[in-house]
Amino acid sequence: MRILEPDGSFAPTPEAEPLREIVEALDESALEQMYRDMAVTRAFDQQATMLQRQGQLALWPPSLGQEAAQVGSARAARSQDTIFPSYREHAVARVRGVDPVSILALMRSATHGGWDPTDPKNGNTRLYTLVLGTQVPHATGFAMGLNFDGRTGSGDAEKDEAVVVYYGDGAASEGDVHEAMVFAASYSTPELFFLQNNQWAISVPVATQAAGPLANRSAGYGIPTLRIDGNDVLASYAASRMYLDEARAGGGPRAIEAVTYRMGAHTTSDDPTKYRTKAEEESWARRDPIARMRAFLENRGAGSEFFADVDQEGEALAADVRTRIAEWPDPDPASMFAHVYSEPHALMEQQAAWLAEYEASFEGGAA
Amino acid sequence: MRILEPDGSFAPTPEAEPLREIVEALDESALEQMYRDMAVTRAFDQQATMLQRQGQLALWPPSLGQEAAQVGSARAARSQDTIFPSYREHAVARVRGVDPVSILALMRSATHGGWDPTDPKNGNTRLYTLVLGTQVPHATGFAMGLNFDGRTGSGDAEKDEAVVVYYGDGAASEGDVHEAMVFAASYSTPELFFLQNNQWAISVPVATQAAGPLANRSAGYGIPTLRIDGNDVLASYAASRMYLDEARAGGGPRAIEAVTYRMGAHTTSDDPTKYRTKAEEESWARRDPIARMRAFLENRGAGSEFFADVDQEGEALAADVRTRIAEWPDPDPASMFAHVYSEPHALMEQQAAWLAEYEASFEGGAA
Amino acid sequence: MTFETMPFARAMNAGLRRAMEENPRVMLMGEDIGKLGGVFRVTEHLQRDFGENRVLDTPLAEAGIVGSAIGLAMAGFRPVVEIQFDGFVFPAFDQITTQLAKLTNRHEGTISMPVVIRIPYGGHIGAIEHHQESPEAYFAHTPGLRVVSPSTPNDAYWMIQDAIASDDPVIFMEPKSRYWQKGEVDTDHRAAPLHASRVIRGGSDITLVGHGAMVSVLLQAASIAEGEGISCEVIDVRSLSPIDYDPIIDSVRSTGRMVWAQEAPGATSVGGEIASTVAERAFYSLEAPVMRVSGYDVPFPPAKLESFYLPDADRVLEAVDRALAF
Amino acid sequence: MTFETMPFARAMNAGLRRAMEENPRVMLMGEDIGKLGGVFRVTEHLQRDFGENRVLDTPLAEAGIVGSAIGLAMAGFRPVVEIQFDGFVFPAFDQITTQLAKLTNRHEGTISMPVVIRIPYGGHIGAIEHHQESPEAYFAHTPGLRVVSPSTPNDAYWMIQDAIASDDPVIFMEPKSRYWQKGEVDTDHRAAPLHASRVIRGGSDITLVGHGAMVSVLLQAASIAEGEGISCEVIDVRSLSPIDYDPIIDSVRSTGRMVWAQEAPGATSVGGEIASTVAERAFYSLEAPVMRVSGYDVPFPPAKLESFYLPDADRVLEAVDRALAF
Ligand SMILES: Cc1ncc(C[n+]2csc(CCOP(=O)(O)OP(=O)(O)O)c2C)c(N)n1
Ligand SMILES: Cc1ncc(C[n+]2csc(CCOP(=O)(O)OP(=O)(O)O)c2C)c(N)n1
Ligand SMILES: [Mg+2]
Ligand SMILES: [Mg+2]
Repeated sequence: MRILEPDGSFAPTPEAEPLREIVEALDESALEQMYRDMAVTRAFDQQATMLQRQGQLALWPPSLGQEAAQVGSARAARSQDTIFPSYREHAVARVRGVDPVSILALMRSATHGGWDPTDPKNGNTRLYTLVLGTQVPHATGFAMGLNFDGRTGSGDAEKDEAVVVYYGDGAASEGDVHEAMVFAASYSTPELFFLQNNQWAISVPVATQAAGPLANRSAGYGIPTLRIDGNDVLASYAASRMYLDEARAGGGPRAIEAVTYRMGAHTTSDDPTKYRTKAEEESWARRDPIARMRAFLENRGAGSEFFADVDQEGEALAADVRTRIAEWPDPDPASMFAHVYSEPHALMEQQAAWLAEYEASFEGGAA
Repeated sequence: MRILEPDGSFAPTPEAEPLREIVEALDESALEQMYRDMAVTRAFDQQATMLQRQGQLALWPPSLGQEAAQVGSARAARSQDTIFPSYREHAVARVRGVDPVSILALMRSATHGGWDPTDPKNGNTRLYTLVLGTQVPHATGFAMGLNFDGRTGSGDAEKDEAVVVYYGDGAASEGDVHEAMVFAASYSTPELFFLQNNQWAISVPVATQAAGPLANRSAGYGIPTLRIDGNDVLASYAASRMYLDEARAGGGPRAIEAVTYRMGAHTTSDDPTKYRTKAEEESWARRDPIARMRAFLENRGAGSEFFADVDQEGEALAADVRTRIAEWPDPDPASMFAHVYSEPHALMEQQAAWLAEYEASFEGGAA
Repeated sequence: MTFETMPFARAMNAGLRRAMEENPRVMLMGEDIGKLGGVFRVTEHLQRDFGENRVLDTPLAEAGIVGSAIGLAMAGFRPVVEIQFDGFVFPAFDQITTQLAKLTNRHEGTISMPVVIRIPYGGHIGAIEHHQESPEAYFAHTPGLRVVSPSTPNDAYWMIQDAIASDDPVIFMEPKSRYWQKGEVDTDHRAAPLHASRVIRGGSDITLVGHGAMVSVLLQAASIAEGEGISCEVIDVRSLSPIDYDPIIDSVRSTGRMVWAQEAPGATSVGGEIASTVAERAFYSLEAPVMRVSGYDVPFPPAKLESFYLPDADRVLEAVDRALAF
Repeated sequence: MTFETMPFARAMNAGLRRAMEENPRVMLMGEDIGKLGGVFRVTEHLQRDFGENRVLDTPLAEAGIVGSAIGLAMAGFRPVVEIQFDGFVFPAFDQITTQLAKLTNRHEGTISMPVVIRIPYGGHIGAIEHHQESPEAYFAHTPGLRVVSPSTPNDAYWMIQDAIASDDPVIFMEPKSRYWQKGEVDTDHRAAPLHASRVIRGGSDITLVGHGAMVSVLLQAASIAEGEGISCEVIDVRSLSPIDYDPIIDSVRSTGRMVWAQEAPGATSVGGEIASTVAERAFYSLEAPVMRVSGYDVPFPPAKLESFYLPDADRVLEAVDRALAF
């Protein structure tokens, strides 16, 4: 399913026809916002890669190339929706309100979290999850809770809540994803399974994970599934919007396979030349999601001031996070013990006290 | 897909047409053998339930009602094939050559195994597995090994090996089953996934495990799947035969969902009146797989001597296992330590020696 | 005061019922816990009385159960999960160790994880493989979890309520062989705190410590020993993470000797933790090493051998003799 | 004699290569171990040289990897599985504990389970969550598994070959922070047996014991202590299941004091097992309790705090001081 051709021309494929209305309801500023989201996130992402090279981060997993899949789905989610990301959804997090520097702090390994998902300013964005697939049953359980609490399914799209969960083509092989789909189908959850098939799980091609389209798998559970051009932000938006609204209306879970490409390395520790060809990378470079949306907007008459403004926002964000992450304080050693439990715990108190005393013994030169 | 109507009349459904040839190749003695397998297993099974009531067994999971699914698939497997059962495949085990008393020994908890799957007399039947779904990736790995060793895919059906793995509608929800299918599709294994959907996982109906037919799930991995009447031994035989031969010829994995019914309790510890209706049980009693095959054979002219002979074989087997299990020796305490490792292990030697000495200290009254 | 005599499983059921009555966010999840009331009938009638949204017969997938319980906790529920038997908790192990145990920490305290995982555990019921194990060590080693085990109906009744009231994940180990054992339940007065260990029999020569089904074995050993003129103090440790050491150390300081008993295999287990900590904290009081009695380092054997595998009063007394002879 | 100096990871690679050359049934499985050669390059070039049927880039599913490795072992192969990082072994935990560890026993010895599970483990590499853990206690508690950890390139080279040659499942813990550390490998003479602990530095005042990355920390502590006139004996325990106690007990009998160090959290861990067993077997020789130094009982912290979490020479020396002052 595609709405924009790689060259930016508006040419919905036949399967996209039912979604035309959703796309046509987008006004110029909404369309421009999606471009802005993608381009600014890319500037941030490239800055982050540089920061890792400079030793500011332990590691960086770029979102490069996946901006359309992410921004479309994130803009499709309504403010009351809850997002369960994996670890590469930088565009999603930013769109939902998470301060991007928090993601840097996480990848600096200055924190295991980064933001407070219960603080409304973070747009109900749950934390990144590093153990592949584990967030998927969490999303399903959360969505079950929406059902039990009657926070969904009333028919009022402005209020009914739904859940979006992100995972990758590699993670799709994990048993947790399967069990989450079993539960979702069984409890008819208001939930969108959003799979970014970026062709690679580190060095392993998607062909190793699946003989046919991954979309067939979710369909096998009775979960209606669309396979979309994941580099088309409008396709991602429209499909996500439709499915999320169906799910929130009580229709049960939905799934999207967004076919996209990890244009960069898996992370800054990775060297893709070991396992994939330049030709493949170049062929996908021609399908760059940002160039596509830019061409579309240009065709519609967006001017160079707009693009210059976006570039400037990107640079400003990059500069801002660069400064802030360089000043990022190391956590207090005592924080190791602070939140292991919510309630008092004898060992935590003992060990925190021991460490404090031990550290103090070095001050003033005594060992 | 069905070949025999519940009343025993031969009436292949349209999907069964391609399998007609396989069925028609069966001569009278092969058909009678299938009936015999089912009926004798049922006699054994009912004896086992009684033995449990008499305190001879810790527990008994009856195969009652599932004989057609089991016998058809077991007879379809060729002698060189390897079988990975779950824990209710008594008919399969018997057909493959496992001495039924071994199953009783397992359910007596006198052993965790019961037979030696590497002894040819057991027809390559692997041990029962109690942790649901865990045997499924074992089967896939074994089948991968057949590929690597060139023991399959040559085109010679008499020699090429394949694998059958059994699991239930409840177990199908476990992540292991999903991961096994991912691997099977990826490595194109010569493997038949044989799902007995007996409608219940203890007290939980299959509707809780799946919104639609379970057959759709395996299909979602690109694994060709048939949904068959599991109470029709000819359907089970023909579908399994075709799929196994396709798999052994290099066609990759295949799956069958055999729709059947657990006519009895989950195990002798269970009380189905708590969760299902008499009406449901009665409706399935009318689809009893053994009655169906009996009617079919009677229509073809099988005489009462044949059925009497089968009944007698059943009674003889029941009497035989009753005697042998009552005399079953308790295992030697030292056996606890004997096979934890294949190679010498310091703790095993120490602890076995300690126990022997400790036990000896009670002999002669000294404590 | 309201005393009622009831079996352990009924006390569990009453405790669950009371927790559900007092807090509408409490919900139960598991395999066969609804219509059937659980294979041990611990949740009997709770689905009938609280409905299908509060007592869930889930699909058969333990990682899915614990994973969705985590999501439900994020949505403000207090899920109580039943694992059908000890040997079937392992498919959920990843969700328990990498998620449930760590989520509060990962969130830097902005959320809590009030999930209880009930595990019927241990031997003595003559069952087949995977149905008689004692996996507590895996959880006691995992930071972020709390691990407790009641040994009496009264503790069962109160500890399950305290576990549900805790904002932290609690692994709740139920000694399944005691489900049918009757005892008095005082429904008016809370039992000792969830993580308190308790001296349940006074004595002066040696301290016997254990949890769950071992507690009655220790009491039995103590009364046999009494006949031989040996006075045993018995402690029910009740909580395996954290462990309340003070009553144990106090006791050992006075008796100078200790025996620990558990059903689980000995290697790298709770026994080693307790023995080494007691050795550290009561070094000068110990007149003999802490003796550990445990299952052997083998898979739980076929039930026909369980009487050889499981520590009984004789095995405990053998260790008592060794400690006294030291 | 052929001595070659190489980093630990290269020694692993050479050991794997030799095992594959010597036995055509040896095969490798894991995520990214083929074309990429593993995220730590331990399997570099092995797929190129042995082909895709002997070095498998598997789908991303740890239970599937271990589960299919079990099936391959049943088909006569000797699979060596790589788990990409310590924190990602838990999805395979059920297959490891309920299947791999028990299958030989369940089969009453009619089959063996020659599967090696390689786990790069431990901290010191400044990585993000789940990438720096030390999960050895879970495996050391599980009957049916063997658990070993080399600390030098020479041990890495030989122990991996011995693990592969073993007919039992071996959990092979690789201290990932040492992958780049160079050392001499003697490719002609086998190292000490797979399960032998080894005195690697003689001393008379106190015994320091540990494994993996801790070994060089202990050596560093020993040499600092020497400057202060304290003579430390250092033992690399090498195997955590079974544990070769004799050299440790011998040493403690002569020094009277012992410090154990590990990166894993302390509660219910290998440290407790070793400390309590040493206390039992060397009761009269111990002049102080066995001191245990470990990670705290918290999830492995953000890397910016790992220097506070991980035992270093100072923490070991603090424990030495406490032991000597006792
Ligand atoms: C359970 C688990 N196993 C292994 C890893 C190591 N790992 C991190 S990312 C990755 C590849 C993930 O691929 P995919 O799901 O396609 O997501 P992508 O990185 O392409 O966004 C692997 C193997 C992990 N994080 N968790
Ligand atoms: C991992 C695991 N969880 C739970 C159980 C307990 N249990 C044994 S059989 C069973 C139901 C299985 O249903 P199904 O797979 O449909 O097989 P059936 O009994 O119907 O043949 C359950 C829950 C188990 N054996 N293993
Ligand atoms: Mg990917
Ligand atoms: Mg079933």
